[in-house]
Amino acid sequence: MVTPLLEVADLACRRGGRRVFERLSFALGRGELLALVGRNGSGKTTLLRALALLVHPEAGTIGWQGVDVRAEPDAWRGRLAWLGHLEGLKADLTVAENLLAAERLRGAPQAEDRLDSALVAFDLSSLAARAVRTLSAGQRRRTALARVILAQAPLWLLDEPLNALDAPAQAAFRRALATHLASGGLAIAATHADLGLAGGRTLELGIPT
Amino acid sequence: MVTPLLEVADLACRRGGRRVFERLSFALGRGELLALVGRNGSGKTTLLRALALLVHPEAGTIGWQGVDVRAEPDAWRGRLAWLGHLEGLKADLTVAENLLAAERLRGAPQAEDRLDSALVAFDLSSLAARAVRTLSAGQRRRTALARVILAQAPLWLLDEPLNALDAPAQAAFRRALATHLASGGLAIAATHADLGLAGGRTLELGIPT
Amino acid sequence: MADLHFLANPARYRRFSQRVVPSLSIATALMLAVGLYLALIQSPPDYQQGDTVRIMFVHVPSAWIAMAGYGLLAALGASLLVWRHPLAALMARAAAPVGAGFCAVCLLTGSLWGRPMWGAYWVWDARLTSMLLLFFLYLGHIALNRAYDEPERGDRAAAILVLIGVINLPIIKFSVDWWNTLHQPASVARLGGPSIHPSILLPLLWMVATLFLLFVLLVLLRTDTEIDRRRLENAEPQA
Amino acid sequence: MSGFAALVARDLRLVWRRPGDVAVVLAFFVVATTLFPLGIGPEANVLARIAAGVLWCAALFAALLSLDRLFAADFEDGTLDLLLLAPWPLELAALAKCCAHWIVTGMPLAALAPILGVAFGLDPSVLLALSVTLLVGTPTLSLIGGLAAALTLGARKSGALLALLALPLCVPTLIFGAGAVEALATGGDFGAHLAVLAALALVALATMPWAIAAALRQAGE
Amino acid sequence: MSGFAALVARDLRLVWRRPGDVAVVLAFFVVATTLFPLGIGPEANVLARIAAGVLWCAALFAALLSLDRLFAADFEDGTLDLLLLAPWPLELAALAKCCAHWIVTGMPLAALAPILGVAFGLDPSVLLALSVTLLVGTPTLSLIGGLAAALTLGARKSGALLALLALPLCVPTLIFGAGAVEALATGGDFGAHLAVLAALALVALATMPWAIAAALRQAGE
Ligand code: HEM
Ligand SMILES: Nc1ncnc2c1ncn2[C@@H]1O[C@H](COP(=O)(O)OP(=O)(O)OP(=O)(O)O)[C@@H](O)[C@H]1O
Ligand SMILES: Nc1ncnc2c1ncn2[C@@H]1O[C@H](COP(=O)(O)OP(=O)(O)OP(=O)(O)O)[C@@H](O)[C@H]1O
Ligand SMILES: [Mg+2]
Ligand SMILES: [Mg+2]
Repeated sequence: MVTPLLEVADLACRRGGRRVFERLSFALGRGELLALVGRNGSGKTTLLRALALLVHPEAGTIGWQGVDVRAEPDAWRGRLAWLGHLEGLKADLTVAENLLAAERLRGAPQAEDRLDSALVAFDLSSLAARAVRTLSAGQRRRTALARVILAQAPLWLLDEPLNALDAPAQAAFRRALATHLASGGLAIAATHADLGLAGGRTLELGIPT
Repeated sequence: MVTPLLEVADLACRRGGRRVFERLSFALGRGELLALVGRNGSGKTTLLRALALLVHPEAGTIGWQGVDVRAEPDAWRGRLAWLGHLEGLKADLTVAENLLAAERLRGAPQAEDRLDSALVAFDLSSLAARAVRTLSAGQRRRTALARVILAQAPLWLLDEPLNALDAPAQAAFRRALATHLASGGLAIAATHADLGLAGGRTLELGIPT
Repeated sequence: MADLHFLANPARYRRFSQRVVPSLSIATALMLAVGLYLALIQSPPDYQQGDTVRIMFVHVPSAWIAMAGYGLLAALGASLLVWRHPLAALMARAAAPVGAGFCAVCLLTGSLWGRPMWGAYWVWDARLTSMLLLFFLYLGHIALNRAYDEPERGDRAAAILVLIGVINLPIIKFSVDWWNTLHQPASVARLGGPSIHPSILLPLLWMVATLFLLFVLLVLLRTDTEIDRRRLENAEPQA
Repeated sequence: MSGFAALVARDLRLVWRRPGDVAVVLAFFVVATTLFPLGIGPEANVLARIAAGVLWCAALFAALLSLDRLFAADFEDGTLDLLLLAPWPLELAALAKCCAHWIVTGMPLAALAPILGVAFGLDPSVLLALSVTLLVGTPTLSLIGGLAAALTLGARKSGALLALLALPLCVPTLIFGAGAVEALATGGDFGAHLAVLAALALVALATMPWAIAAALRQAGE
Repeated sequence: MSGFAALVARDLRLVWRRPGDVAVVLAFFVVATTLFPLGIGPEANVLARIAAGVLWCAALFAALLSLDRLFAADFEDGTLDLLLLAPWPLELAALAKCCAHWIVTGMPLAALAPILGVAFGLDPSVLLALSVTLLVGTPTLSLIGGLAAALTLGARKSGALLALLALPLCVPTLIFGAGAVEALATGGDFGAHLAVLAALALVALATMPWAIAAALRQAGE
């Protein structure tokens, strides 16, 4: 048993006056993957957003190495790589520009040298100079995934990462995720499909619809 | 062998100066389903948009009952039910308002009485009065699918209909599609997942990335 | 538009321009030399305006060419939308900045002339104002043309705009005339003035012809560049 | 035709859900016009002289301010596809959108203008005329602006571009709108100006829906 | 701090994608100011009188036209989440966005205004003053407008209402901006007006980033 890095205790969230979940607790250690499953509207996205401090939880704590993450929110955000339902890409910028701009926004100025390997991982090299506006749905999703790799963050928060990906891209994602976990990273992914990684844990969110 | 209603011959399309596909031909008869598969960027969305006359094809013809559909575009549009990558929902309107507005835009004023069954089909009854802004990703997708049923159109054009759906919703979609086909409807769906319907035909689009 | 039908194919256009451009350049250069001599040296200074009258030899042709240029854009836009002529789009892209340039020259020379004549660089005269609005229409066309990632879209959007613009141009001109006459009786020297003396008229007409040739030459050359550029952009990426 | 009504109704309902968007436009109109009396000082004759022009210019800007989202919102959430796929003429849909825009901007502006006119010391009889000219003239602005909005769909950075395209085309309406009010104040022929204004609106009504539909079709590609 | 620079750079790149895009803002400014003579009439003495008001009004309009999408675009495509997740203060991000906006609108406008002033028959000495007031005053417009843009993101009606309140906040800036130019032309105290303008800018600088950040956080919920 690995010692947990991330510890979530008794988390509760409301959206629009309705309680989405409560008394949610789990812990995650190095190299561990947590798959969030549950019906549409069961609160997977809400949980991810709460972990990223984008949604204010009603109750509960989120601890990293034993310290509440809200004590140092900026340091916490620096440890996250985020992929939401929306890709968060600027349609007018090219793929490469989008990736580099996102990295610089995270405060990491030297991303150029790492860019190539992130592009290669998702077979984006030939699209690097294309404006995102002209990409297909799956090509956009792959760009957003490349951004996640590029961030080199210990904790990945992914909302339906397999959406719109073709089979080779899904395989590429699995490889990237396995590498991340093997190097001691953590990942939490909401999904309706099978992530297809052995050894991952699963958290089923309850209250349906 | 059913006599084909929809006949596509030698279709070719370009996007942004690149040819996406050419010499594409297929025919579809009553009760038939065509699954479009292919890598990201292979032109599935482009083909669907060309069929809906949203993209101007470079060459080729689209015939319905032997007549080129571009001769009477309005009549042709009346035969289509569309689901794109984007849901096409107004965030500030409720689920019911969105569905009714879409139906009225199609020129069908009496949709209220059919609304309930469409909502029930995708388990949306309890969400009918919620603003779409407050829905989860899967709940939005289900609303867009309810719109497709409501349209009562002979030909469904669906772009990745299973995206973001949970297992019960995927089953609901399969039921709705089977009903549509059984009643003599046609459907063309781009997908990376398995549509899970026996007897459907598959068209693989070629040029990758 | 018969010429355009003939030239609708970029390759055929290319052969045509390669034949025409060299002789056209030489002709333009020669005519310009003669024109400058006529305008700057041979024609007499005006008894009222002195040597500043020589501004007219550039000013007036620029005004006419700018107006004709917008008409050309409209014709090109129509043939793009109706017949989908690929060359029309490229030529419109090439012609718009040239036309806008002549329009700017007219405005600049006019206001430089206005300073000595009226004591102000700019007055809100009807003709000045409608020329300024024409310049804005040009700017809108150019900006719209370049606002798209896919050049074909920019071409078609600009074509729709220019067709609406050309319907509006007479309406704008008419309303601006009306606007000025209502508000302001002629308090500054009206443009035009007394009928023009032949010693000025000849060089003026000569310069009109010369600058018109220059306009044509520039448009042809820029169309060539646009064809090259479009070919480069459309080149299928390898791999 | 029922599609037309449905589209107008849908757009009005959307505005109703977010009244702030319209309120901002009206607030801009008020702020822009009140700036002039504050800046110029209280000389009544100057103010009355420029009132019609200032109010018309501010109305023109206010109309444009709200226009850039006219089709952009539909474009971004995918509803434009549904419009393009509706089995009735896209020209009607274009007209319906402009119509809804006019109801939520042109009409309130016309209602608000006389109140602001008072601050400029306009005559009561002139106030009504001001309102009438705005009522007749703003549909043209909505239609021209609608074209500019449709043309800039899918283009980069469209706010200022849209205004650049629309403003020169709006000049005749502006001149005759402000001119009509002037004419009334100075004893000119108000009716003739109003007739031209109405003619301009008819020309716009007859041409713009086609141009807008063409622009929307190519944005959908 | 490097994140701040990166954000400014990204926004500038978005605007400078093609150099023409900034030119469009300027062209728009020119067109907008040109409309006032068309509405008001060509009399030189009246025009010189209202020049400062017209130019300031057009500047406000240019700022507003580009501002309402300042955060909305980031909100809709999901980049706002990335901003909220950046490991440095959101206040700085808000400031960076407003800063980028000012660089592409306020600065060019201030540079261009004197040239337009000539067309309105302004005195050369007044031209420089006009430019200075715009340079000092436009940051306030960018900041206040930024708050309005952030407030309208959320679905809450109170947000739209507050945005409505933000617009009148611009009024003092407009009054003192146009007033300063007036003062110089009529022999009033230009320095005092300018000092007030600068004070307004400082107040906005000290308060707005926090308000904007708060508004963005609640939009992200
Ligand atoms: C920025 C200022 C000016 C602009 C925009 C301008 C514009 C024009 C235009 C558009 C024309 C062609 C009119 C037509 O053929 O219908 C023209 C012609 C002419 N302009 Fe100007 N002008 C300006 C200043 C001046 C000044 C200061 C003078 C001298 C007093 C002048 C003298 C003339 C003359 C003599 C003609 C040709 C005669 C005619 O066609 O009526 N212009 N100008
Ligand atoms: N902004 C909001 N305002 C009010 N309610 C919301 C809001 N966002 C989400 N909800 C509601 O909160 C619940 C949880 O939503 P959430 O997006 O977390 O679900 P999810 O598990 O991610 O679903 P999906 O699988 O469809 O993505 C849903 O019932 C949803 O309707
Ligand atoms: N607006 C556009 N401008 C230029 N190129 C485009 C545009 N839209 C799509 N393309 C290109 O056309 C090709 C086909 O795109 P399309 O969206 O049809 O792919 P797809 O099969 O639907 O892919 P996905 O599975 O990712 O949805 C892609 O290579 C894409 O990059
Ligand atoms: Mg979700
Ligand atoms: Mg696709």
